Amino acid sequence: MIIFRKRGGGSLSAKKVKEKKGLNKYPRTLLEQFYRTMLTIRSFDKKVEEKFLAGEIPGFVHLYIGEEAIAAGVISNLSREDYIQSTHRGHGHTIAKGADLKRMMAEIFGKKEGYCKGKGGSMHIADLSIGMLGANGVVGGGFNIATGAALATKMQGKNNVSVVFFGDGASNRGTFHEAANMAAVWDLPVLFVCENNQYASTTPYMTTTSVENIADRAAGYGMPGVIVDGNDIFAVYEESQKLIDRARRGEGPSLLECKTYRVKGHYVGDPERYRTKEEVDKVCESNDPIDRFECTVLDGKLFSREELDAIKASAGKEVEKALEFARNAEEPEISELFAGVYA
Amino acid sequence: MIIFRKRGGGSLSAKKVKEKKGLNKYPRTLLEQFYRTMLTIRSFDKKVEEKFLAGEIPGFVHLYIGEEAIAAGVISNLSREDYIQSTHRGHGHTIAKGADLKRMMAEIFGKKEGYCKGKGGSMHIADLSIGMLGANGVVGGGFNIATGAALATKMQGKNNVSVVFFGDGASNRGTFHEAANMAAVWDLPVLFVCENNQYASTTPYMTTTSVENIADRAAGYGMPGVIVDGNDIFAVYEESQKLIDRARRGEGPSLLECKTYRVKGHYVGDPERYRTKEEVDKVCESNDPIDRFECTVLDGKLFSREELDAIKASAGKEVEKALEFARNAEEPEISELFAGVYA
Amino acid sequence: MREITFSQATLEAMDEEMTRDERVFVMGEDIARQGGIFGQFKGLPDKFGKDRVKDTPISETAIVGAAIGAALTGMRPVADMHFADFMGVCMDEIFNQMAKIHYMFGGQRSVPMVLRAPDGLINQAAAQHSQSIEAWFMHIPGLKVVIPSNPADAKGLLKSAIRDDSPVIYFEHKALFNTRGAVPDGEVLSPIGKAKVAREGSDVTLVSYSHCMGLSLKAADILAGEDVSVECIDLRTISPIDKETILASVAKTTRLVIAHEAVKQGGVGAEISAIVAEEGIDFLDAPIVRVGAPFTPVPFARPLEQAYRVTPEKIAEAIRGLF
Amino acid sequence: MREITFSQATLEAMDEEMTRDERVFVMGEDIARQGGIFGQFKGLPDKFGKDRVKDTPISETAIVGAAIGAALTGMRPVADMHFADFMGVCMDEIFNQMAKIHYMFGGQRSVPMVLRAPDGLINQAAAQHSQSIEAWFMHIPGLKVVIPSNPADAKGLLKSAIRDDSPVIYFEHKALFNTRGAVPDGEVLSPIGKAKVAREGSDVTLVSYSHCMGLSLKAADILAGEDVSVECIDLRTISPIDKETILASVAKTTRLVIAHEAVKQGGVGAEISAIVAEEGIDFLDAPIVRVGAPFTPVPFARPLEQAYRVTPEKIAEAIRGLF
Ligand SMILES: Cc1ncc(C[n+]2csc(CCOP(=O)(O)OP(=O)(O)O)c2C)c(N)n1
Ligand SMILES: Cc1ncc(C[n+]2csc(CCOP(=O)(O)OP(=O)(O)O)c2C)c(N)n1
Ligand SMILES: [Mg+2]
Ligand SMILES: [Mg+2]
Repeated sequence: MIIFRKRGGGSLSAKKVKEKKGLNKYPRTLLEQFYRTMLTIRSFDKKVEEKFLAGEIPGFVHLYIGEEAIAAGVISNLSREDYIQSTHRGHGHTIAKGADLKRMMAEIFGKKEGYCKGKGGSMHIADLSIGMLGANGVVGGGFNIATGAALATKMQGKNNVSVVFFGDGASNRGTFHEAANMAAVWDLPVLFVCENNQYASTTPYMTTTSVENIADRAAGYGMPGVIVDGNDIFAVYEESQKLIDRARRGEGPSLLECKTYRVKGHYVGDPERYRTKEEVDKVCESNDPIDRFECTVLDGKLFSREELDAIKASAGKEVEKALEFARNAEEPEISELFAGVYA
Repeated sequence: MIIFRKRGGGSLSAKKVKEKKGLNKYPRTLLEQFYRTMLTIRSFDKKVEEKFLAGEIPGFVHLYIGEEAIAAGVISNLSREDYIQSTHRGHGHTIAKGADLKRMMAEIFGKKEGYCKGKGGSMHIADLSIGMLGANGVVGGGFNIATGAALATKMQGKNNVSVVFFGDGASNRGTFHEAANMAAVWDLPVLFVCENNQYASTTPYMTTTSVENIADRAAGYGMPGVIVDGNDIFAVYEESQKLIDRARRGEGPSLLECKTYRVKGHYVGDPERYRTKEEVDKVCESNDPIDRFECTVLDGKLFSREELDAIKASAGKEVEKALEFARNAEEPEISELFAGVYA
Repeated sequence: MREITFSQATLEAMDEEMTRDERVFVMGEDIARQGGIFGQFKGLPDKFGKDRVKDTPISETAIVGAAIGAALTGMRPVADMHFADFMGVCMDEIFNQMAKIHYMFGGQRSVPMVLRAPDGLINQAAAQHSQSIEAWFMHIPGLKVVIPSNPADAKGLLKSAIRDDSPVIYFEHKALFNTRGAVPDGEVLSPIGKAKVAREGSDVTLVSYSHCMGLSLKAADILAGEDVSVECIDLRTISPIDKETILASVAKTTRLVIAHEAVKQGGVGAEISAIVAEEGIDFLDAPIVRVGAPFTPVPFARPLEQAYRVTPEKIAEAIRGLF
Repeated sequence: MREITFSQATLEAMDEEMTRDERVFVMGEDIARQGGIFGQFKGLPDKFGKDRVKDTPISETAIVGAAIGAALTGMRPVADMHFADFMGVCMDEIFNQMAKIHYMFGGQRSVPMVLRAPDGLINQAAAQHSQSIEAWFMHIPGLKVVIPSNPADAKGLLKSAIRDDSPVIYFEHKALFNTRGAVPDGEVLSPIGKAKVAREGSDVTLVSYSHCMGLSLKAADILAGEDVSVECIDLRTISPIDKETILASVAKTTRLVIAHEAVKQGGVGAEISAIVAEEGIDFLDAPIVRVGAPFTPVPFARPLEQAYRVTPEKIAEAIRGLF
């Protein structure tokens, strides 16, 4: 088990808290964005879980709950023209990139108004119009796609970046190696973001991975490898910002390893026989990224409880609306089955 | 271009030379083996080149000329029960492991008496009876096979090792990553030997590879990575011995990068438009592994010129015999085409 | 006879073969700690130890490559592919190494290993988790490819595959794992390379395999009510193919339909059809009809997936068209 | 008309398309410094710069994956596979990503890219460097698969492939690169999805493609001397298949033979045969015969490779058997 940084205690003065965390440099709108994004992801995935368990959602669904600080922190550094490449656990990245919750939920429900007209489902949501290159049902299937987007960016003379999210498990795929080497040797603007949530499905990270930190692998490609507390959105934001800026300056790719923990089962419905409830509970209680954010901004007196609650309520409402939309949306017509095999 | 170690000059006394190179610890039989193996490889591949150019040998042929110290040095540490996994450039490894020159040459000629009954050719020679698991036409195709042999060894309670040779180019295949991680996480007795001959076919190493040294990648798997002058058989022998012994003790895999240079074209017939003749000549003149061995043992007065010449002559004679055998051998019958699809 | 699930049948096969031969071991992703996605490895780690039931990294080239290396050096590995959809990751290992080593090295050493590949449609799993790609492997010399449709053959073919000295790919349909069927007590060995007449009939031959076999039997039931007597053949092995059984049946019935879940174009059905068009065309009183999926990736939404699927009704309809 | 080699024809296609559209670029192993193994990229780096003609690491998943990513974001990549034999390495990228993205994402974005794959027998290159694996790709919805037999179509199909918005696999037979043929000056665009009647005849339809097409034409010559009139169809595209041209020809000739270099079992020939057995069986006066390689890996030794090969004589012999 990794040791997470302790969250700032309530004993410091608000001024001290702000200084310690360097909060002064954060515009209020950005802090609000952090919070709103994390909460939207959280309530979206809670709703998805609920509706999956109620039998309304089919297929395979993987929740991002507990890892919100990573997507929200990293993607806050990106513009619409930057690219992200996601995974099977993709709702969080997609929401953070600014996707429409209604079309996401409709897709998860398999409806015609969904992002993929109901043909993709949870594991295949994409929104090319906002640079979201797609979730991916193949673990490690996205590394090289991200590299290619960065290559295009470079050839087109733009200064956008391409961020690829991947799990600890995915780091053992050969595609990681090939993409990292190519990105490095061609100095491509790629940020490899490892969400090390300690598990690949049933398998604890250290039983399948030959290094302590995935970030230690970066040196083998001549790129920087940075480790960050993935449940501290401030740390994630700041470290990823440095690496993204570096990429934009044409200095090539880098790897950011975010240490986190998968508090939910691998997929909704996972019997989780491979770990104890105590192990999970400990993290939930002490290290929730949203709790930690709340403590920090409350301690720093940047937001009041009421203000936070209002944001929370509004995020929840958006998710409710998305759910309503998805439920009421129509199923695709059968003719859609045959459409779109070729462009 | 890498800088090779200079060879010992003739100005030192024989005693000094022996001390400096640590030659005292080498039994004469081992030195003779070094020399004989390197020479056999050299004259075998020269003969193959000659006969290929004369139109007697078909297919694709890749020569090991100039890299003999690696196969000879590493494999001198192995027993018949240890495994090696080779590449498309496999004659050197195969000879060093003790294969029958006649059956090798016959295979290269496509004859019935060849190792593979003429069905494999140069790129597919194997001798399972001596632990030679096969050349491989797929670059990077052998990493995982070697890992599997090491796994078997471990499960069978033996203390054998599995050595996989691979090129600088092959180091960028995803299979390297997957094999290295698996070998390391399971502590398998594998030695990864990179023959960094500066080129992958037409492509200079540094234009496709994101690190200075392949050995730098070892740390990403938590394994030792050692660099050695691949044209110095003493250095190769000693460094590989340490890593092989380590593997035998159950301490897991490691990576040895041997810096060398491909003095011949990628394959026989390569027009070599991607480099200058001067570049090649410089290495041939100053850094030939056989020349360097000769200088050292002559300087150290361990062998006389006449003794060396006698060994050379006898190696040459073996190759001549192999050639005669191959030429006179029969072609396979057509029925052989259909045999052996299933075991 | 006792009835057990398909999943239990495979588990018994593993258990018996691992007990019989200590060179047999199994590796794959997520098989040891939770017993496999379909419970198909449950209890094996406790009985045989984590050394013989190995959880691997997510490294399909390493799983298959290492199995090849171990098979070459005295072991008899079973490698689990998690989902058949991921076989593309290790396709080079499968077709350039595993399939060819025995032949290419002149028969020096065999590669006795089994690749287990759960395939097919289940649960709206969508484009990357629902595929049936068995046809690729029938086009690769050196591989044997088996594909059981029921618990008895699931057990019998897995046991035979483990004992075979050639590499065998064992497709097991995800939707079959929970189905039940009669399995004899004791040693069950189904022959590799032999199809089975699953139901005798006289008017038309219906060739199928895997999950689609059950649908074919249902189609035969439907048609029995319409006075069409369908002879159902369960291929069981798709490479090498058992031509004799198929040709003998068509000689009797004079009509042939082939049904499988995979997309029709370039599927196993094409080969069966071509064999009969080449060696038994004179038996035929009707066109040879194939029923398979349309030429699209597998869609997610329920109505689309439903429309994509082969059903007993679609098979029955194809057969009706022959009369 | 001027005659150029197949290799030059592909070079002209690249040159013209790269000139026409600056989004087109090409990457692969060993293509820039020496112009490709078959000279098929010679001069392009000088004309278009190393940025648009990129030498890559030996990383097939990166080559294809990066091409997909670039295609999704506004480029039109051509990726070179060196030898088709290495497509197993990036099979996952090909079938799970490249082929499916357009459909699976609901048509949001296309993946306009071309995979160039030199395939087939040449020079006793043995089991891992001689393969014809096109049949796998006709079983993958979402891909177009073209496979020219002569310089004119080599140019025309490559240009059409580069302009197509769907991913296209372009198989180019290694033994064809040095062959010469007439190629019109100026713009040459061969339609994807259209077969061509390469020689008219009345007694039997002979369907082929790629290198085997030339052998088929030779077989037709041989048979012309025996008063058998062979209609030769060059498929050119194997997915989507041009059924109409084949069925129309069989309707006229009443006999069908299919010849390809790939192993017969599970090959493209099976699909062609099955289409006709399904939709045109009444046209037939004889069995449908397929000529292909035996079910073995490609052997190295000359006499074995020779025996393995499809030849004009073998094709002619198969046709004689129909009368
Ligand atoms: C190539 C491939 N192999 C196996 C799987 C099955 N699978 C899906 S998710 C998963 C675990 C992924 O773990 P990790 O990369 O750590 O991501 P996490 O689920 O923890 O976010 C596995 C093995 C797959 N989808 N693709
Ligand atoms: C997977 C794969 N990709 C490409 C090739 C073509 N190829 C054969 S040898 C070679 C270069 C290999 O370079 P390296 O690994 O450095 O070995 P060297 O030839 O220098 O010994 C290439 C690209 C291949 N055989 N296999
Ligand atoms: Mg994980
Ligand atoms: Mg090299």
